[in-house]
Amino acid sequence: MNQQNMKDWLILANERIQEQKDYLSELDRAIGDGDHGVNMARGFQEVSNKLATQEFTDIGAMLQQVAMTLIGKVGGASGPLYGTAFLKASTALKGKGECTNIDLANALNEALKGIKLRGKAEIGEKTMVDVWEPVVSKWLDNPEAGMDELIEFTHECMVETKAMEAKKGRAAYLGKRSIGTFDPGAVSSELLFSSLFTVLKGAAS
Amino acid sequence: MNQQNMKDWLILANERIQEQKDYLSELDRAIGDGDHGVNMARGFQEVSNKLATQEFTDIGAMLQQVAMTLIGKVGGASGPLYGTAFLKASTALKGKGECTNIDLANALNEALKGIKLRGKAEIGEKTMVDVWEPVVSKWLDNPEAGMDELIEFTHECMVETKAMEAKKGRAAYLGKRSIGTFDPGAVSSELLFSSLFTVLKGAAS
Amino acid sequence: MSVGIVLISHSHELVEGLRKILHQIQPEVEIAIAGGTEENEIGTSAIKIKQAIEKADSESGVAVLFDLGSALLNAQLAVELLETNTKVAFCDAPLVEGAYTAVIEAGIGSSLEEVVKAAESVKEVPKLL
Amino acid sequence: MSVGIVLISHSHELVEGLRKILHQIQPEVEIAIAGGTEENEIGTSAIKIKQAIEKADSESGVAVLFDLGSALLNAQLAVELLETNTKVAFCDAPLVEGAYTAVIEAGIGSSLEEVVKAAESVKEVPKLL
Ligand SMILES: Nc1ncnc2c1ncn2[C@@H]1O[C@H](COP(=O)(O)OP(=O)(O)O)[C@@H](O)[C@H]1O
Ligand SMILES: Nc1ncnc2c1ncn2[C@@H]1O[C@H](COP(=O)(O)OP(=O)(O)O)[C@@H](O)[C@H]1O
Ligand SMILES: [Mg+2]
Ligand SMILES: [Mg+2]
Ligand SMILES: [Mg+2]
Ligand SMILES: [Mg+2]
Repeated sequence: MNQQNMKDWLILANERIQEQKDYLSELDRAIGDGDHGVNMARGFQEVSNKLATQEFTDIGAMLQQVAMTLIGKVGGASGPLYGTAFLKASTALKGKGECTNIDLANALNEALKGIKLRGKAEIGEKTMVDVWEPVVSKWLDNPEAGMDELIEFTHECMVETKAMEAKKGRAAYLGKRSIGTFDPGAVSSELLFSSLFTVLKGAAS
Repeated sequence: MNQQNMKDWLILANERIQEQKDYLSELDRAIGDGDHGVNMARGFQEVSNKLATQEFTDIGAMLQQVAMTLIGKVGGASGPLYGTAFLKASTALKGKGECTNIDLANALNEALKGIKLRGKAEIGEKTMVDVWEPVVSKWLDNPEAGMDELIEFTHECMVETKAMEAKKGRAAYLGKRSIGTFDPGAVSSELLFSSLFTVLKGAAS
Repeated sequence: MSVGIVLISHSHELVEGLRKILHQIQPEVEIAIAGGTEENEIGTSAIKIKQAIEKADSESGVAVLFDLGSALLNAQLAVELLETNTKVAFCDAPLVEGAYTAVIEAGIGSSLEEVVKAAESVKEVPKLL
Repeated sequence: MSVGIVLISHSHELVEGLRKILHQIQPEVEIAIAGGTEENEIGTSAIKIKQAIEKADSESGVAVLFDLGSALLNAQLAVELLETNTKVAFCDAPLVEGAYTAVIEAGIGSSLEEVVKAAESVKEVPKLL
């Protein structure tokens, strides 16, 4: 993956988030405060704008800019979580002009650790971690996994959050009443990962 | 005491409060939030304005107007306390064109009960109750007591609050550090009572 | 109709901001505010509180949250001044955190007692993870 | 110098109002606020929080109070982003009630630990008499 692929990823992710903005907010309305779509759309639009106008020395520097933009713009709990994730990934890829899929999977694993450290969530607590942890693990375990398979798997992980009871974040206030809806952060994480795998698939072919 | 005496009392009380406005706030700055002078000055100025422009059927009705004005205008804890006091006194004097000193002492005793019910303070907790309770008791016990003696006694009661530790109201947050200042509400209560006794002295002579 | 919520503070801005946060989470619960004196200075007003209770009034009752002790005095006086026989309950709960939970609880149609209990329970929830 | 206080809320108005109440009680304590997103919408911002901590910074440290859980995430991130080595302590305390007590405690020159402890102790104080 080179700088252009990375840019393509984030621009595609932004497009999907803009498309799904209302859906994300609707999910968050059911178990949170209804702003996840607005938060993500605001943050990623700004990321997309920055990427369109700025040059970066390396992919680490690019991801650092993404992190700071998300930290500054997102507003909700997802801001410091995604912000921390991209900050950790940027550190892992510091100084690299490009990287292998294994490098990237490792960087995303650092990002996952950052999310868990920041939010103290474990798997099964109905958060974005329920997408991040299994997807990154699967990719790390099998770096040669096909992109379609990863996209499929990511979707399944997201779907599983529906049956979960929220234990972290705002939705936790609802207790058992949080069961029955996809977690908004899990859905936005699916958008991020499926955009990534889509771009990697194109880059490989 | 007739309507005019009552009006004279409240107008004199307002004048004294306006004079002592900064002093009351200064005392409150030491053990509270520094607004007691402003609160009392605002409330009693409005009382004075209302009395200057309105006619009342009886002294009960006049005191009810005083109560509602204090409730609406004072703002601090002293607002509902003095407001409740005047409300209770107005009920006790309802329909009366004038009243004896004993009637008034009884009405002020109802007012005292209202203050205690509202604020849950007992004697010795460094509040306005430390002036109200002994002064009203003394007057009730001895309705023929001289006005100068009552004025003197009221002052002594106020002075005693200096050595007390606050147990109610904002000053209670300071614990032992509240010792060493007169309680602002005790001082404003002294102004009220000494104005009353001054007016009664003039009315009797 | 869901339980109404009344928010009392010595500052008008404070409860205005709080109401906006709560409205985002649960736009269907009636939230009335009484912040500051009649002139919107720092303080509280029994008259304003009375009006807020009347505004939030519903058959299910009104849960009242306040910032500091002196607001309680005015709130209790306000209840005595009410001409209606609204069910009013005071929450022994932190204003912001209690209101957040109260609004969620009211939003699912819980009773006044349940809303108050939910608000009061937040004291036991640690805020630091 | 007394301990500085940082107030974080999802609403800019909320902490603006709270600061005014506190300033009236104790004008000498440094109180910095971080309310809302960068656009002053409902939310929090690690950048704003970082700036508030820098503003309230004193040799005695900074006590941080916040409204809801997601503010804490941004606050912790803000501390990691700090370039200074300010002593920062988070209070497990209700925002409004804790801040009131914290400001009084800071005003008498107490240490950061004492200020945090005072703020946290308000949970045990009943609000209803
Ligand atoms: N402690 C946490 N750990 C991991 N993820 C979390 C945590 N808290 C919230 N989230 C994620 O953030 C999402 C909500 O984000 P958002 O709506 O933007 O923030 P907020 O809840 O502050 O409004 C949730 O759906 C969940 O996936
Ligand atoms: N619970 C109470 N019972 C009796 N008097 C009280 C009580 N709380 C406060 N006070 C009186 O009110 C005075 C403070 O009034 P004020 O400064 O106007 O109100 P606030 O404390 O709300 O700013 C105190 O000095 C005390 O005499
Ligand atoms: Mg949300
Ligand atoms: Mg939000
Ligand atoms: Mg005061
Ligand atoms: Mg006051």
